[in-house]
Amino acid sequence: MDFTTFEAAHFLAILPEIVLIAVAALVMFMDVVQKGESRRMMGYVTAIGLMAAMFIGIGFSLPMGDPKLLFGGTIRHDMLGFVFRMMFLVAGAITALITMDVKGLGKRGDFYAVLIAAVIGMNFMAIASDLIMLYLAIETTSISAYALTGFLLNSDRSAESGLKYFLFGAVTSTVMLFGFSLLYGFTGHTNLYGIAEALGAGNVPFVTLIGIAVMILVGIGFKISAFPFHFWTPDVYEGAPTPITAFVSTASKTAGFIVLIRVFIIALSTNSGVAGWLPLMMAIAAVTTTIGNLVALAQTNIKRLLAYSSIAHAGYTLMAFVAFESQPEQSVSAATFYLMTYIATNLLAFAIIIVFARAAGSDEIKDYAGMSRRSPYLAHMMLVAFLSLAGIPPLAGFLGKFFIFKVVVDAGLYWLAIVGAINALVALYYYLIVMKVVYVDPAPEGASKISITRPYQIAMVALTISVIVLGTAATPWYNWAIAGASSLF
Amino acid sequence: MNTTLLIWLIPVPPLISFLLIVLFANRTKALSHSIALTSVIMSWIMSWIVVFSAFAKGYYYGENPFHSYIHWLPTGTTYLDMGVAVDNLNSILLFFVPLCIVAIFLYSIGYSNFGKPVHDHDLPGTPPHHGVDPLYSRFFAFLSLFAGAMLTLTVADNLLLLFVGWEVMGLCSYLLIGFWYGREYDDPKATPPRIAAIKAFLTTRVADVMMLLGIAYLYSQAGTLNFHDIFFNEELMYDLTHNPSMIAGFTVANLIGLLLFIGTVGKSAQFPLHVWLPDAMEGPTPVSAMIHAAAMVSAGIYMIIRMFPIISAGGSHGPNPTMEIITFIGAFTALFGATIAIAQYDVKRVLAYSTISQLGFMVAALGMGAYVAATFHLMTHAFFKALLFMGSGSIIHGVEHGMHDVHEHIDPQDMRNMGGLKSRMPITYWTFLIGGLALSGFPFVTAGFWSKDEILGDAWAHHHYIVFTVLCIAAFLTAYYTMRQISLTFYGEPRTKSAEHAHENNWTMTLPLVVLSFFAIFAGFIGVHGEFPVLGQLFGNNPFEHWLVGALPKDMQPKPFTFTWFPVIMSIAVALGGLLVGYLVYGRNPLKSADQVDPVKKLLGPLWTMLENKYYVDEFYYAAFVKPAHWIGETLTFKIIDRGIIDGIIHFVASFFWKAGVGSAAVEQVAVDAPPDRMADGVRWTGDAMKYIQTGRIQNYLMYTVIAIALIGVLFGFLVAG
Amino acid sequence: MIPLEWYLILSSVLFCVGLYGVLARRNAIAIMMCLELMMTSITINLVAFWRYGNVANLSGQVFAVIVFAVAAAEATVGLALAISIYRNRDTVVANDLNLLKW
Amino acid sequence: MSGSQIAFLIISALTVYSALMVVTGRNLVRSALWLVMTLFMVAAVFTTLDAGFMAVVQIVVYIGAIAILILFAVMLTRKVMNDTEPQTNDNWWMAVIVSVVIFVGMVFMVSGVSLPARPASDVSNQIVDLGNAFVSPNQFILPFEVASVLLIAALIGGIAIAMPREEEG
Repeated sequence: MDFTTFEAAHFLAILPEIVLIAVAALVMFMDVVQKGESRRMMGYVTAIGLMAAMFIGIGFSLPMGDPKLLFGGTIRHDMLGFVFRMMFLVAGAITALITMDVKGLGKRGDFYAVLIAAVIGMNFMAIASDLIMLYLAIETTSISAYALTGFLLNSDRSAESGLKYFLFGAVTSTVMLFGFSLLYGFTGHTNLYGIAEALGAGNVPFVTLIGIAVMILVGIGFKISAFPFHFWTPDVYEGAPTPITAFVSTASKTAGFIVLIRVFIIALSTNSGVAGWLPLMMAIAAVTTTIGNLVALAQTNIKRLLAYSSIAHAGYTLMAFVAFESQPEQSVSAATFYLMTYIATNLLAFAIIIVFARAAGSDEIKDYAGMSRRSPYLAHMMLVAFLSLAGIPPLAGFLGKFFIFKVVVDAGLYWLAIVGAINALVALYYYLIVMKVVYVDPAPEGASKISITRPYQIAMVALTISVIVLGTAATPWYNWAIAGASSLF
Repeated sequence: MNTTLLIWLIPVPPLISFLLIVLFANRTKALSHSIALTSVIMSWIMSWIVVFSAFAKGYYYGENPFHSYIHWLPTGTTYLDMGVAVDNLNSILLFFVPLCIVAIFLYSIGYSNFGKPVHDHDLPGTPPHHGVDPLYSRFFAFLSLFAGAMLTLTVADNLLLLFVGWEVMGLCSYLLIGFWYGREYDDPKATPPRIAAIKAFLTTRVADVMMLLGIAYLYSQAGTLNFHDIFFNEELMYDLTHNPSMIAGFTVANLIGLLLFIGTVGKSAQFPLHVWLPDAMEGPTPVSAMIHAAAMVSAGIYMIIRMFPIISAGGSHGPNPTMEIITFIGAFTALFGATIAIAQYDVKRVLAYSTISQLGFMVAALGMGAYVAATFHLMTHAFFKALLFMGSGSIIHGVEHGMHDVHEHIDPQDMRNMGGLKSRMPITYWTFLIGGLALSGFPFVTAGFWSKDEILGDAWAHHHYIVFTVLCIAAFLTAYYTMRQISLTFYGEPRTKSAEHAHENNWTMTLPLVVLSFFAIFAGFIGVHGEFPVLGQLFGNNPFEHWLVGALPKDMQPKPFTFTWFPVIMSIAVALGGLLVGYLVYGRNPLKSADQVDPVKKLLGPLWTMLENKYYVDEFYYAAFVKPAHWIGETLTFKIIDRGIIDGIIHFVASFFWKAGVGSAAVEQVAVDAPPDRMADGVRWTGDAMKYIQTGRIQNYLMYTVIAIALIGVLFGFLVAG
Repeated sequence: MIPLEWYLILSSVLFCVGLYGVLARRNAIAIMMCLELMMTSITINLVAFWRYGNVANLSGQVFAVIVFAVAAAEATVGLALAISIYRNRDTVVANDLNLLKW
Repeated sequence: MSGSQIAFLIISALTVYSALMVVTGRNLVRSALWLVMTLFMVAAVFTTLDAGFMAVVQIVVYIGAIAILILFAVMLTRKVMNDTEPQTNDNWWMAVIVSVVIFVGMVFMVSGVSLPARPASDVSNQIVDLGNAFVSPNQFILPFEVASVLLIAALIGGIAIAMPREEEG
C-alpha cells in the first residue's frame, strides 16, 4: 500500500468535481431546511455553485504543459477534457436556472442534487482514459439522466419517457459494456493508451476489432442519438421535463462525443481497424443528418422538432469527426467548436420553449402563433436561436458549420459535404416555418403578454450574447477548441 | 482620420442604427427614421471620402489596396484574418451603393406615409392605406440591417466576411419581402408576401449552400480566403488553374468558380433560380429598389466579378467550361427575362423581369471575359433601376391616393388601370422617362447606352456572335417593353377614376428620383470607349476602364477591345427600334379601357399566355420539387418509413415465416416456453399483421436498433469473408 | 483445465438469452430481470479474462465490482420508474406505454 | 475431459437453463426466483475461476440486493398482469432470430482471436490486492469514489421518483 503517491496535482486536477460534490451536499441540506418560496433559491445556489466550480477550475485546474495521466491512468488531465468540462458546467448552470420556475421541479432540492451528479458524471466522461472510469462515468451520467427524466411526479409522460429512456439506455450501454469487456480481455488493459499499444501489436484480428467497435458504437450512438440508435430521442425529448430535454440534448450529447473521440481516436484507430469502422461512421453521419432533418419536417410539436433537429446536429458533428484520419487536429477542433455553438444555441431554444410553455401551457407549434406580439423579446431571441441552428451568419451555428464543411472538404469527403449542404437547406425550411408561425400568424383571442422571470432573463440574455459572440468574436473559444484538439494527440 | 480605419467604420452606422431602433427607438417613428437616415448618410460620406481619396491616389493597383485586418481565428499554424479593403473594384461599388441607399431611405419616409397619424384601419403587416405604416420603425430597422450587410459585403477583404454579409442580406430580404405578412389575395395563383419571403430565402439558400461548398473548397485548396492573397499569389493561382479537380474537364479553379457562380445564380436571380425575384415584388417598393438595384442582386454580380481571376482561371478568353456555362446562362437569362417582361401588367413585375434580364447581360458579359463592361453595366444599372423602381413606387402611391379619394377598389399596380399620369405626376413622369430611356439604351445621352454598348462591343470583338445576336434581341425587347410600360402608364387618358385623381407625391419621394436621374444620365460618360469618335476623347479616354482593370493582377488585365462600328450601330438600332415599336403599338393608340385586351395578345395567341405565365417555371418547380419534397418529408419518411415500413417489414416477415411453416412447434420448443394457444394467436395475429402500424413502443425501437446492429455485423462479416 | 472459450461462450449465451428477453418480454420488470442477465454475463467475461490474463493486474475484478455497483444503481432507478408508472397508470406492460409516439 | 471441465459444463447448463426459465416463465415471481438461481450459478462460475471474493459479492450484491429489489417490485405490481395472458409481445420470434444472429456473430468474433490456453497459476493474496487497488491513488480510487456518487444519485433519484403523487406545493 503506497499512500505517499497522493499529490496535490491529483486533487487540483479534479477540484471542480470536488466542489460540485460540496454544492450537491449544500443543496440537499437546503432541501431539508428551506421552506416555502425560498426553496426556489436552490436553483440559484446550484447555478452559482456550478459557475464557481468552473471558475475554480479555470483558476486551479487548467492543464499546464504536457497532458498527464493521473490516478493510475484512470483520467487524463488535458486541455480537451478541460474544455468539455467547462462546457458541461455552463450547460448545467443554465439548466439549473431554467428549471427554477418549472412547476413540480423548481423547488426540489433532490432534482438539483441529481442534476449535479449528472454533471459530475459528464465531467469524468470528458477526462476518463480508462474503460472502468469511462463506463462508470457514462453510467453516472445516464442513470442520473434517467431519474431526472422521470422526475415529474404528476406527469404520465415524464414517467413514460423516463422508463423508455432507461430501457433503451440500459440495453445499449450493456452492449457497449460487452464490447469493453472484450476489449479488455483481448488486450489485457483497461487503459485506453494501453489498449492502443496492445492493438498496435496486431494480435486482434480485423473482424473482431470491428465487432468490438460496433458494440461500443451502440452505447455511444445512443448517447449522441445517431442513427440507428436514435429511436428513443423524440419520445424522450417530448416527455421529459423541458429543462432536462435541454440538458440531455446538449450536455449529454456532447459528453457522448468526447467519449467517441477518446475511444475511437485514441484506442481503436492504431492498427488496421481504422479503415474498417470509418466508412461505417461516415454512412452513419450522412444518414443521421438526413433522417433527422427529413423527419423534423413533419413534426407538429416543438420539442419533437428540436429532437429531430438535434439528431441532425449530431450527424453534422459526426461529419467533422469522420474527417479525423487525414485532418486529426482540425477535425477534433471543428467538432468541439460545433458542440460549443450547439450547446449555446439549443439551450437558448429550450429556455424559450420553457418560458412559452409556462404562459401558454403547450408545446405545439401551432400555439406559437402570434408569439412576437405576446413578447417581442422572446420572439427575437427565438429568431436568433433558430437562425443559428440553421447556420445563418453571423451567428454561432454558421461558423460551426463552416469549420465542419472545411474539414470535410479538406479530407476529400466531397460527397459528405454535399449531403451536409443539402441538409442545411432542408433544415432552414422547418426552422423558418416555426418562425413564420411566431411572427406572422395572429395570436389567439385574449392571449396575454408573456412574462419572463429573472432566472430566465439571466439565462436567455447570456445565451443570446454567447450565440452572437461565438459567431463573431469567436477567437478565444476557437482557440480553446484548437488547444483541446492538439492536446489529444 | 486614417483612411483604412474609415473603411472599418463604413458598415457600422447602419448596424448600430438597427440595434438602436430595435432596442430603444421602436416607439417613436420620427426618431427611428432620423437614426436610420443619419446612419446611412454617415456611411455615404465615409464611403465617398474613401473612394475619392482612392481616386486621388491615382492608379494604384489591386496589388496595393487600402487594407486593414485583424487576426480573427487561429487555424492551427496560421490565422483566418478578418479585414476590410478597398481597391479599384469595390471603390466603384462604394461610389454607387451608399448613394442609392440614401436615396432609398429618404424615399421610404414618404412612401410609408410618414406625417399622417396611425389609422385604425391599418393593421400591422398590411400596406398602409390611410395613415402611416404601423410597423414604420421595424421597417427602418430591417432596412438599416440590410444596408449594413451590403456595406459589409462591399468592404470585405475576404470571401468569408463577404458571405456573412451575403447571408444577412438574405435574411433581411426574407424579413422585408414578408414585411406585409398580413396581406392575402383572393386569387389563388397570386403569391402572398409571407410565401414570397420564404420562397426568396430558400431559393437563394439553395444557391448559397453550393457557394459555401465552393468557399470551403477554395479555403482547403488555398489556405486563405483573402482576395488579394489569392489573386496575387502567382504560384497558388498557377496551381488552382492547372490542377484537375475531381470532375473531369474542370480544373480546381473551374470547379470553385462554378460553385461560386451558383451562389450568384441564386442571389442575382439567373435562370433557373430566378423564380424568387418577381415574387419579391410583394415587399414594399423601397425594398424592391434595395433588392433589385442597390444591394442584393448587385452583390451576386459583384461576387463573381470579384472572383473573376478564379472563374476565368487566369486568362480571360481561353476555353473554360465554367466561363461557357456562365455565358450561356447569362445570355439565356437576358432573353428569357425580357420575353416574359413584355407580357406582364403589373408595373413592378415588368421591372422585376427586366432586372433578371439586365443581370443576364452582366453575367453573360463576365462569362465572355468582359470584366470592365460587366462592372460598368452593374453601376449604371443600379442607378437607373433604382430610379425606375422608386418611380414605379411613386406611380403606385399616386394611384392609391386616387383610390382613396374616389373610394374605388382596383389593383393599383396593374398598368391597365393607369394611363394619363403624365400630366398628373410630372416629376415622376420625367424621371421615369429618363430611367426608362437609360434602360432601353437610348443612344448617346443615357448611361444605359454606353454600358450596354460596351457589352455588345466586347461580344462582337471577341467573336461571340451567337451571344451577340441573343443579347441584341434581348436589348430590342428591353426597349420595347420599356416603351410599353411608359405608354400604358403615362400616356393616353386615365382608364380608371383612381388614375384620374392621382397626384404627385411629396418631396421625400421625388427628390431621390431627381438625384438618381442625374446619375442615370451622366454616369455613363465615364465609361465611353476610348476609340469612340469625338466622345471617347472628350470624356477622357475611358477612365472607368483604366481605373477598374487595376483591380486585377497585371497579366490578367483585359485589353480594351478594338472599336468597330457594327455593334454600335446595332445597339443604336435595337434601342431605337424597340422604342419605336413599343410606341407604335401602345403609345400611338393607347388602351381605351382597363378591360381592353392587349393588342399584342391577339397577335401572339398561346405564346402570350405562356409568357404571361412566365413559361410555367413556378408551376414546374412546384410539381417537380415542392410536391415531392413534401411527399418525402411527410409521407415517405414520416408516415411510411418511420411508422409503416419498419414495423411493416417486421410484421410482413412475421407472416411470411409463419406461413412458410417454420411453424409454431419447432420454433417454440427450441426458444420459448410455448403456450398451447400460440397457434390461434399466431393466426389472428398474422391476419392483423399489416394493420399493426404502431410505434411509441420502446421494444420496437430496441428491435430496430438490434436489427441494425445485426445487419451491420452481417455486412462486415461478408465483406471480410468475401 | 477449462478453456477460456467456454467461459466466453457461456457469457455470450447468457447475454443473448437476456437480449431475447429484453426484446420479447411484455412486462417492464421482467425486462429489467433480463437486463440483469445481460449485466451478469459480462461479469463472467471480466473475471474470466482476469483469470486467464495477468493475474497480478486486478483491473478485471475491479471492473466487475464496478459493474455490480452500476447494476445496483440501474435497478434502483429502473424499478422506481416502473413503480411510478404503475402507480399512475396501473400498468407495467412496456408496449402500453405509448403516450409518446409518431 | 477433466473433472473441472465436467463441473463447469454442469454449472453452465444449469445457468443457461435457469436463464431460459427467467425469460420464458409465465409467472413473474417464479421468473424472479429463477433469476436468483441464475445469479447463484454465476457465482459458482466465479468459484471455478478462483475468484471467491467475486462469488461472495455476486451473492451479496446481486442476490441480496438487486434480485430482492426486483422481487419486491414484482410483488408490488403483481395485480396488473395475470399469469394466463402471454408474457411475450408480438415480436418475440424476431427477437429469437436476432438473438441467434447476434450470438453467431459473437462466436465468430471471438473465434478469430488467439486466447491464452490456460490460466495463470498463482492467484494468492488477491483480496488484499483488490482492497489496495480500490484505495490506492495510482490505481482505482477515483472509480471507487465516483461509484459512491453514482449510488447516492441513484438512491436520491429512485426515492424521488417512487414517491407517491402529491399536490403541487
